Amino acid sequence: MSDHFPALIIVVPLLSAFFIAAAGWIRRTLCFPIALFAMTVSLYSAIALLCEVVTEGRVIYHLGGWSPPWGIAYDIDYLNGIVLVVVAAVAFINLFATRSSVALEFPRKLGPFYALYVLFVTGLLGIVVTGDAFNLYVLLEIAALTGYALLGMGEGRAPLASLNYIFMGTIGASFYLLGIGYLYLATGSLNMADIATLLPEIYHSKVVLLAFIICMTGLFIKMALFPLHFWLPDAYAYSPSASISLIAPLTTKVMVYVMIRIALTVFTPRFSFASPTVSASFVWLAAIAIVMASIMALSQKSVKKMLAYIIIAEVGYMVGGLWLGNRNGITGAILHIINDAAMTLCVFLAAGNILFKLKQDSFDHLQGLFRKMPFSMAALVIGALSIIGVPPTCGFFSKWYLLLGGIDAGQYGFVAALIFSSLVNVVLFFRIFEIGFFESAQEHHPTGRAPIEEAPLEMLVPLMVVAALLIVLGFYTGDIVNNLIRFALPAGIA
Amino acid sequence: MNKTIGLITVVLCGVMLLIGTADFPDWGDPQSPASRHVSPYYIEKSIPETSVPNIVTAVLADYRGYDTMFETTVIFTAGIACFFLLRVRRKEPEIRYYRHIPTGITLRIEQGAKLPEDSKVFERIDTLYAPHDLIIKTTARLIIPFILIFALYVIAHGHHSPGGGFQGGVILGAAIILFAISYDLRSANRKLSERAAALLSTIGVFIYAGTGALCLLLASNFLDYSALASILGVDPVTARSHGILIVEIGVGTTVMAVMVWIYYNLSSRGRQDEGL
Amino acid sequence: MIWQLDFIILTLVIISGIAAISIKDLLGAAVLFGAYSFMMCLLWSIMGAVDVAFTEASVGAGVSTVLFVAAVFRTTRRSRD
Amino acid sequence: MDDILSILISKYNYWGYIILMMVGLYAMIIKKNLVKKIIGMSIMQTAIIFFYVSIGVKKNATIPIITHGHNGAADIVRASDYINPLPHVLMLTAIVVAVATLGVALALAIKIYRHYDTLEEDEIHDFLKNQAE
Repeated sequence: MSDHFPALIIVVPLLSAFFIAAAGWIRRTLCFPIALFAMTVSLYSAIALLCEVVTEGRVIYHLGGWSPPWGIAYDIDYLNGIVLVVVAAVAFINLFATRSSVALEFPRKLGPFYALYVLFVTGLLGIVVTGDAFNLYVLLEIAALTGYALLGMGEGRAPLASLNYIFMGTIGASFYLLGIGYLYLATGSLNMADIATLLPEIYHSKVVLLAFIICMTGLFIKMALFPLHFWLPDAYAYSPSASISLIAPLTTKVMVYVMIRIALTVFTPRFSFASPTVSASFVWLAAIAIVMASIMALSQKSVKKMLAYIIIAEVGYMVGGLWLGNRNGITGAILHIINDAAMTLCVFLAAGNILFKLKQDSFDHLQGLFRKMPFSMAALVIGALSIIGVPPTCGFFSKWYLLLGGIDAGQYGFVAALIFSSLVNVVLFFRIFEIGFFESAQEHHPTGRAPIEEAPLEMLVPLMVVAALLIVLGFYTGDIVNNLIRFALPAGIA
Repeated sequence: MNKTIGLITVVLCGVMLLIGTADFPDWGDPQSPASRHVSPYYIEKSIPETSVPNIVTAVLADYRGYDTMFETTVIFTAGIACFFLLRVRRKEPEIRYYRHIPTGITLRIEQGAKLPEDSKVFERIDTLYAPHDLIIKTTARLIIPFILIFALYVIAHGHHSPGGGFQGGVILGAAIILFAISYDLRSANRKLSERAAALLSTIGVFIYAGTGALCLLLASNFLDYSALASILGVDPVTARSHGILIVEIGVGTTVMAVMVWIYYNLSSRGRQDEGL
Repeated sequence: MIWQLDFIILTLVIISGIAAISIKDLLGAAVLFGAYSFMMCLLWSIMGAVDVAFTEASVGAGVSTVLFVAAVFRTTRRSRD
Repeated sequence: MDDILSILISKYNYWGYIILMMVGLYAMIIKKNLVKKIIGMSIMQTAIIFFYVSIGVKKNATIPIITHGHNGAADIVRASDYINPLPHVLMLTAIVVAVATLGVALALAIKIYRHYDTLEEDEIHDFLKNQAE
């Protein structure tokens, strides 16, 4: 069975999603255990797969027994292996952490919720694992559709925000599909590795250049890079907290992975970084994104919306890191995928705990929270320190690599943007801490009901695990970079 | 202001795409890369390898069957998403009225009282009750059986002619939607309840993924239908052909059920009482 | 395949597409969208993509239109642009 | 004159797809009515499908269904006789994705209407502004 880990990682969650959907109509209490089983198996196979990649090198799995380029193949190297483990681990931890809030928010719709949850994770895992450009589009749409539904279930403005997300997401996915169409027109193939071998002969063609531009535009919309970001803050801020802590850490990060994959594997560094002006303009775009998103985060008055703008700034980090085009920059970008997934999960889970007890997250209502919810707030502090980039936490190290990459490439604008955003993050989070720590506490719940207390244990334990993980990841950064990320970089990068 | 920016974006996109067409191969050129590299293999090998004359079906359900599995999953996801977003449950009203059709007597049923059996003798009447039009009702009754047969033909004959699980499933679903439009949502709900539609959509997509998983259990790769040869008792090539038929049936079931399910939810705003 | 015929249908497709987004009545827009899909399906069957044309005829011109009509019926026909 | 005509014949399909794509994008970006935006989204997706189908066209070739069935397996099937089937396969999937997105989008539109009693985006924004005050 060990040969089939690549298939298991997708098939088990997929089949489980069907069982969950059926269980929602028959026996609702079964939904959570089945989802748990699915996430456990995919996490286990993801780790096993990464080990296999480390010991034996690239893993290729032919679906349907057809060899590529005629059939669809999975193609797993270090880069996918790492992202797979990240996705599976976040989904696994989040499943525990959100159990109570799911039961609270969707008591009658547990079946559909968990089915969508598992399908969303399946879609993301599929995006990461596949080696076929068109297959990636189909899975992109699965992840997107489930995302629309999960985000659209919130109160008030959520459906409108989610509909705007549908429009932008569809434009993004359609552009990606169009780009793949241009590549197919030029090469006649859909398999990523095959396209990469066919492309060098026709690098001069306008079709290839256009394919590159269209693909990147589509992915920039999907990952919410600054001028194309406007769907994200509303969609994330009004969503139910049970779904946001799954979607926020994963969606943008997986899209960044797709960008890295398209830029490095399909087009190869020789094409992507051929023109210094193009790379430099992407880096500048990223720098502007970081600065603008940080400034906009300053003007927000609720925790979730502020975090949404921080996510947009973080996307700028990773895009900039990739287009620096040197070893340190790309290492930083890949390391930041791991770290950012972990720290976004941490802060959103903490925000979810606050919302679970407080029912709202505007800054005015956070007074005295450190005394009332010491553990959740402690986790928020660790997450915040990591986002700011304070040393033993992991956020520092990826930022360090990005800074080194920026200096190597001579992109001082990007370096300045990184430092600026760290300073803004300090201001952002210390404002929350100030309100939470120093301002006098209200004795009762704002609406006058039960006094606020710490979130239930089953929400706290996963949060604590994630917070600890932030520090552990920081300590093991050297190992991760030297044993995994070093091999994920393609040859020929300075 | 916004309008100008939007217009400029749109025109820029158009101009960019237009410039790209200069390097396109001529339209319909048999020597273009798209027609030379991968596709000739499908055209030449689909009969010897899968014994399916319709190349599109062969590629769809076998060579790229993994895509199609997720295509079915997309549809399934859409069904669940519509349900998840829209469905609201309302309590049954306190007082309900039923008419006994042969005598025309109206019965008033109060909360907790025993309902008349769900038979043809009684008819529920309430404010949502919509009288059916005789002409439309009769026409629909005449047409629907033919549509259903055609849909089954499309699913079953996908190997040899255009069509297959997806198209057939949509036509099946359209037949039930036609029934729901010409009668009303409640009558359609009696023929295919929401719960049945939901379970059928799950079953269909499970048939597809389960066939793939069965191949996995038979020590082949996922979705490698030739592994089914030992179960079906035929040679591997015919097994592929049969495997395609099995998954097409799965696709058809899911698509039919989901189309009906989405229609139920959209046309009644998720209340499942009053249709179009 | 006859390119003149192809060209005429393509023009019709574009016209019905533009009409669908510019008409003020949403029910009319839904029906015009159905017409657009059907013209598109004709175009594809001329190009030899019979399976795609079949799917578009049943999905685009059939079920999509029904879903649009259902949604418009359950919301409003009014549109200001 | 003949040159222009031949360029026209060899490229007009691609121009057609660009026009449709622009129509769809225009509706999605500029129109305020949500159902109009959804129609624009569908038009844009169809435009891309149209582009893919255009890639698959081959002159002097027939539809991709092999005519001689099982018993004629000995006959040689020449790739140049049949239209490229791969884009068709991809586009079947894309049509399905389009209708799935359409369903979810319409469901959200109905949910919005249930909440705000309008489908015009600017009216919803006015409503929200009034509510905030």
